[in-house]
Amino acid sequence: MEEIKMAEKDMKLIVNGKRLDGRNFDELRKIKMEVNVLERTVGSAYVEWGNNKVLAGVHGPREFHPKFLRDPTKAILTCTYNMAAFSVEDRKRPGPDRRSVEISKVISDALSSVAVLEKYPNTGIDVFVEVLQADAGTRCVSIVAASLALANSGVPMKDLVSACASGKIDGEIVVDLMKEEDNYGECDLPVAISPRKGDVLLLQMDGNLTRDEYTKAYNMAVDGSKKIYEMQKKTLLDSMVNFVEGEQK
Amino acid sequence: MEEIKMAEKDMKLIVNGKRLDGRNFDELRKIKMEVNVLERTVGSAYVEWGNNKVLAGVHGPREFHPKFLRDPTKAILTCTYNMAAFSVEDRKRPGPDRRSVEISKVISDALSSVAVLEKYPNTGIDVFVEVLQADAGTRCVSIVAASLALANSGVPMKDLVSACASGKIDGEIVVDLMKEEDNYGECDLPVAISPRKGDVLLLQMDGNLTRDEYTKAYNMAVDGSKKIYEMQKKTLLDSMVNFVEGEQK
Amino acid sequence: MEEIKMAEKDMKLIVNGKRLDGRNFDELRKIKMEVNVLERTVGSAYVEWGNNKVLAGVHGPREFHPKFLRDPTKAILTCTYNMAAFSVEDRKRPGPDRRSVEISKVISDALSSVAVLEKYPNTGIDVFVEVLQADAGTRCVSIVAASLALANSGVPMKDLVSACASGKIDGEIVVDLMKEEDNYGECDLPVAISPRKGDVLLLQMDGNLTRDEYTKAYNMAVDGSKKIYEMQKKTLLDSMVNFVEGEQK
Amino acid sequence: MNIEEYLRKDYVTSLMREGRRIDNRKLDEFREIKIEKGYSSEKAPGSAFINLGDTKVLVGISMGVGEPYPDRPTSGVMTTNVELRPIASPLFESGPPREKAIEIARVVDRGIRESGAIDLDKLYIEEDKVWIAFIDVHVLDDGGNILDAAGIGAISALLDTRLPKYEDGVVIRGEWEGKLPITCTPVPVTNVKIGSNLVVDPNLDEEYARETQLTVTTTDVINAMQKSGIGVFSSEEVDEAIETSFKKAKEIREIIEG
Amino acid sequence: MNIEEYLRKDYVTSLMREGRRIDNRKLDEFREIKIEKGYSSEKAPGSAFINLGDTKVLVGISMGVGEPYPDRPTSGVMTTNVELRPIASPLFESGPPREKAIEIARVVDRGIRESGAIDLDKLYIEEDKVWIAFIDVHVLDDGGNILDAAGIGAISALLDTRLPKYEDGVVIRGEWEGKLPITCTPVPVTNVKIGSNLVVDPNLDEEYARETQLTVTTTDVINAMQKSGIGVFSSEEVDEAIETSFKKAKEIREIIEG
Amino acid sequence: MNIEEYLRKDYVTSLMREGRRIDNRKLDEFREIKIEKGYSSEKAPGSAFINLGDTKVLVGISMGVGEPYPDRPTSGVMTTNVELRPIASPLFESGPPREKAIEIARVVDRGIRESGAIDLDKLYIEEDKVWIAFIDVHVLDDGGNILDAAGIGAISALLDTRLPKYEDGVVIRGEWEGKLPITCTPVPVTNVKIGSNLVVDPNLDEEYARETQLTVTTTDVINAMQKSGIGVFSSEEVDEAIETSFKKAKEIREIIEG
Repeated sequence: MEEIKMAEKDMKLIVNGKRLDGRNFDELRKIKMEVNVLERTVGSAYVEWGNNKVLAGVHGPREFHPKFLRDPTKAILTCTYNMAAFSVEDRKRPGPDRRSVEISKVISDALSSVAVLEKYPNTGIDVFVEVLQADAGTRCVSIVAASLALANSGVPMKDLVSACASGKIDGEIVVDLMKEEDNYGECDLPVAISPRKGDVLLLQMDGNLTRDEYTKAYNMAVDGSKKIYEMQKKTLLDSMVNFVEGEQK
Repeated sequence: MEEIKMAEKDMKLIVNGKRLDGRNFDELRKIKMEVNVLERTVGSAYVEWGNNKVLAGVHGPREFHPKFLRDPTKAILTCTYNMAAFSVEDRKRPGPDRRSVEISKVISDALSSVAVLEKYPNTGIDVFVEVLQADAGTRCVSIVAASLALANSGVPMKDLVSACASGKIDGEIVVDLMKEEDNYGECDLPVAISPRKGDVLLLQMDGNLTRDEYTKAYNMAVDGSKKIYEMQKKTLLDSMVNFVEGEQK
Repeated sequence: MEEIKMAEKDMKLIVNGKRLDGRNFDELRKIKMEVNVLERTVGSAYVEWGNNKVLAGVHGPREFHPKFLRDPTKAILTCTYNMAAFSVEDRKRPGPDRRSVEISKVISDALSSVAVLEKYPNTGIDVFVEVLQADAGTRCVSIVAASLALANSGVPMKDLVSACASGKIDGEIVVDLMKEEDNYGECDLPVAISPRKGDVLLLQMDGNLTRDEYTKAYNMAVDGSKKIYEMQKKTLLDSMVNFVEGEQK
Repeated sequence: MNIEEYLRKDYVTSLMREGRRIDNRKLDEFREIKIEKGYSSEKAPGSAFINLGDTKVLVGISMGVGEPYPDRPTSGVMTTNVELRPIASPLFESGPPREKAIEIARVVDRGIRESGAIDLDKLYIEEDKVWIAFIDVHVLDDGGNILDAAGIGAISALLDTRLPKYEDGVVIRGEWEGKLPITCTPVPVTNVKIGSNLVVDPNLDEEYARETQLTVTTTDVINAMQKSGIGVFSSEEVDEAIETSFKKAKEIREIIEG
Repeated sequence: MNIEEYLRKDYVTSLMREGRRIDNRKLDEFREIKIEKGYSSEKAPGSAFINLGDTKVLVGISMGVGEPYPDRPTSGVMTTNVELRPIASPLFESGPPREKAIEIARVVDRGIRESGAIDLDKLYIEEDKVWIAFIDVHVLDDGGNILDAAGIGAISALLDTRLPKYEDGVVIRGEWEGKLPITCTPVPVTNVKIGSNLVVDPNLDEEYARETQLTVTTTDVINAMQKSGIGVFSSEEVDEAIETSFKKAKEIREIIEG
Repeated sequence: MNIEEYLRKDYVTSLMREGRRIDNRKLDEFREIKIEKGYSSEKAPGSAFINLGDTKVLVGISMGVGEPYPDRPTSGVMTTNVELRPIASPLFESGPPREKAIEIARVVDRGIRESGAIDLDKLYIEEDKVWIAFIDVHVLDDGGNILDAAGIGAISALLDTRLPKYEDGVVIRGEWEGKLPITCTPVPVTNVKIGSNLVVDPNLDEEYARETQLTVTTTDVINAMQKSGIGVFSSEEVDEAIETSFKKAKEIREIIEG
């Protein structure tokens, strides 16, 4: 259990057409991105998204162990998602639990769908995601950070991975749920896409949505992802500019 | 603890010369056997024995890992005995406990004593036993199922393994204890033999038996095993007939 | 938690200038040493020190696993410190805990500093310490026993390792704390030295000591270690004499 | 992937280019579903043995008494565990649940939990005591699509489940209070992509040829979705999968409830 | 098995053909048994250090307070753990108890439990509180036949055990209520088959040559039996092993109790 | 050690012979220390992000309610855990805390515990209920000397920590009773020996060249010491390290408290 939910089931999540934190239905929380933030990784990124704080870093391509599981046709990309004990209000015991195993898998799957792994046969590429503060939507924040770190590492990618969740609260479809909305809402739909082609790389849902609500929510998540994509591109571009400027100094 | 035992210590287990389920002292519970019941194993068997339901299957001979533990003179046969969480009234936590480790070992030992392992040096033969419903005597049911599955897999065997338990209830020696008899009885003596030569392959006992009671109980268990042997032979024969008939169709 | 400490915080540890067991401030507990006490090790030792009883034994030099961690320039010496479940008043769960992992490491470090490991490249030397009864100061007793066992095994050593703790009780600096002194005292300072050169091989401290108290306590621990060194030498010498005498019989 | 697996995959893919499946099923056709409820009824309050083609899964329900979650003090608790037993495939290893088992368990769990299939509010006993429903999925023969088999088995076993009697702080084994209150029948349908086609209920050969997959669990609404595995869908493909999943779930629901 | 082990095995087997043992013992002769009760008496309520030939085992008893089993609310609890410490043999690895350690622990446990050696009914304290006797077997030097050494050590340590004082919900360490109530002295005797002979108390060389083994634990009746290892016995051999076990157990019991 | 590491080590050592460090610091000079208290303040009662040169460590404090130790029924409890996250170095592996992480955690813990930095007596709530302070050190980028970074981070985070409100047996999340009572500021200083010199705050290159190291944690007295690693100190070197540690701790304490 990530956090204890309070027993107030009839909490109103929409008041006067606005969400609890004053956002419109299609409005994202505040987002800050940065790459190249760690010294010991070949690529790294830091993303603040609402109250979420997530760090991602890449080691590799490097020797894959155990030997007999190596793939002679491509690198094996493994993402490890980890929450700091103090990232949630009720301390999380250190170490992987079932939830983090699942999130690690779906992020690994999404990144592996766009990275050109064929370039590095027999190796392993390890992407580490550290959730330093969690406030709903960590899997989308994590995949965005991981994708930035991977791009920053120089591993060639067919496309970036952008992600955003939508959901249903008080019967309305909204984008990018924060903690209270996630706890008391009726549905969560995280989506990750390769923004240039529009392919779906990650799609999960739990709650309840009619066929029509799904379409609306899906489109809202994709629209959110596209906004994220613009920020990701700018972040990577800025880092290159800084890099060039830094070199000239 | 496999199951919570009720606190009725003075429960009568023999009434008017009959056991609680109406059986005579030397009478086995109802037994049903079948082989070739799974698609992904090289040999398999299913045994219902009273309220026990046990499935056994064999993978291998196949590469043995880790390499440095391989035996260049023969295959290593490993049996893994496992109880489904819901096979007993009080849910059993999934995963091996000390009891199942011990039972796995004694079944491995018994099967290894009759299988011609020298034919497959450097390999491993894995026998899996799944207890789907448990009602006393599972180690005998398991060894009977495992032996059928191994025969069904085509691994050559010097003999089958037949098994049956006897025990003492209300001071009387009886064969094939069911749950209540096992819980409130004074002794349990599971025996596995190679029925043609009469060799003892498995022998365990706990409770209390005088020297004479032991002899009586041992003989009863061997007699039970011999009945089981007849059923095992018939089961294997029927499967071959079916196989031939099936081929002709 | 090694043992439950009683709630008597104002227990007097020094009465009439003497410690609870009648010792002077600079007096060690009774000590008994023996080597060559086990048959399956290449070297072994047994040390009784106050109420502590500790057995040490050495296997190796032998193949080191896993292969990729071998050191082609020297042997890897690993000490494993283990307390028997019944060695303390409140039963300790079997298996390594964080405390024993740390003690294993500091003993490994100390022994590795004097053993001529370069003589055995690619191998492992395993030193096992079994605490059979514990009564404060087990890390010093263990290192003394481990050093004797290593010497007994024939692995060449630049020097022995001698060890002794000092500490502060009722404001006074004393040597070799026993259980009550350790529980209610203000400080514990275990020291291990290579006695011929006087080098510090192990030094840990917890509690509180001023700069001057530290110097006094350190010197007391070194003096204790030197007494231990004399006993260690005598023990090894006696064992050689016995060995020669035994051969002549 | 060894050479045999590669050839199978190749064969499945080339057939699929002509719109054909290796066992001649239609693209949206399931294999035969056989459900034996009460398989372990002598010990387990609820159970169901599922044959989905030659995939075999046994699901058992255990009912225990424990503490509620602090945030829902009057609601029962459910938990789902999947064991990919090594007997089921030479490719499964012994040991603790791994990535794949955990993912299947969590997808099955979400379908049941989010649809409110178990009326957890009716599982309150007394202060700090509620019923815990343990859903244990035991995979015995992996002929492909174990996720759907597990999901079908779980809700079938729940529909079979009796609530034990509870008196004076003790569970009375073998005596029953009534049925476990079940409100609806969520059904997961897994759609796999092979070339440019989507098919349901892949057999083992089709799983080798699978590019990626999407599971959609529905009642009268969507309750859970999970894209799984490397590979991509277009949003049109996702829409198609949702349509198919609603349709097939309806058919399967009749088998489960029937 | 390396070449040295093979040669030892061969030598033991060929000697045995002439009815001789490598250390000249009679077939039913144990090595010298030395028992030091109270070895860890400063900390442990009961203990015994066993030398069986050059096999060394230390057994310690800890007494804790805990809950009874629900089905026996007024009986104490016992539990047996065996640690094959790596110091005891270059062949033992570090780590959690393995197959062999578990089997030994369970056979030792059954002998004590089934004979009723510990009068568990006298270990009741108050509602939901009973004494738990932890039997911890620490194997320190494996010169063969550690099972019998463990079993002899366990009952010796139990006979040495004092029951701690318990007042106002607290165990008073270092003060004692009396002795742990022990009713009888079960003794395991392990019979190994080498060629056509049965011998007791195998040393390490004989264990290499062993075909299979049978342990019989007796008081005035048989309380536990365990055939262990690959290989077979005839029923006559089993009978012989039982006879021998009764006889040797009687002799050993005198040493333990004496 | 690969060839690159060997060359670095060699370079560091040869510079040191001239009394120089690879980054031109004085022997007793720390790298720049940046402390951001309250980094995770939206969720954690206390936290601090530490940059020690390019070493990065985040420490978070969680406050839970639990049982006191039986021997100190009216005192709160503290516990320290260090996670060497694999993101921090290609040399760290995933998995449970290992030798190195445990040693660091225990040295950090001892400094805080033995100095009485947390006034545990003020963390009593009611019978059998006390506050537990969990100190979780998350190592994110290992540029050398993570022990000192962890220790500085731990006490900084404790100084940042608020005590949650506790009413009617429930912790009120997001409401605070006041600050966690902290009495002093223990600071660990790690001295490493390279050739015949002692230096503080080694960077990664200097750690390759390190012969052995001594950590001294001080307040106005010495509270903890730990020699770590193969290699030896003379007693004079130990004395020098203690002097240096007192001096540097004083400077660092001002940064922490400032």
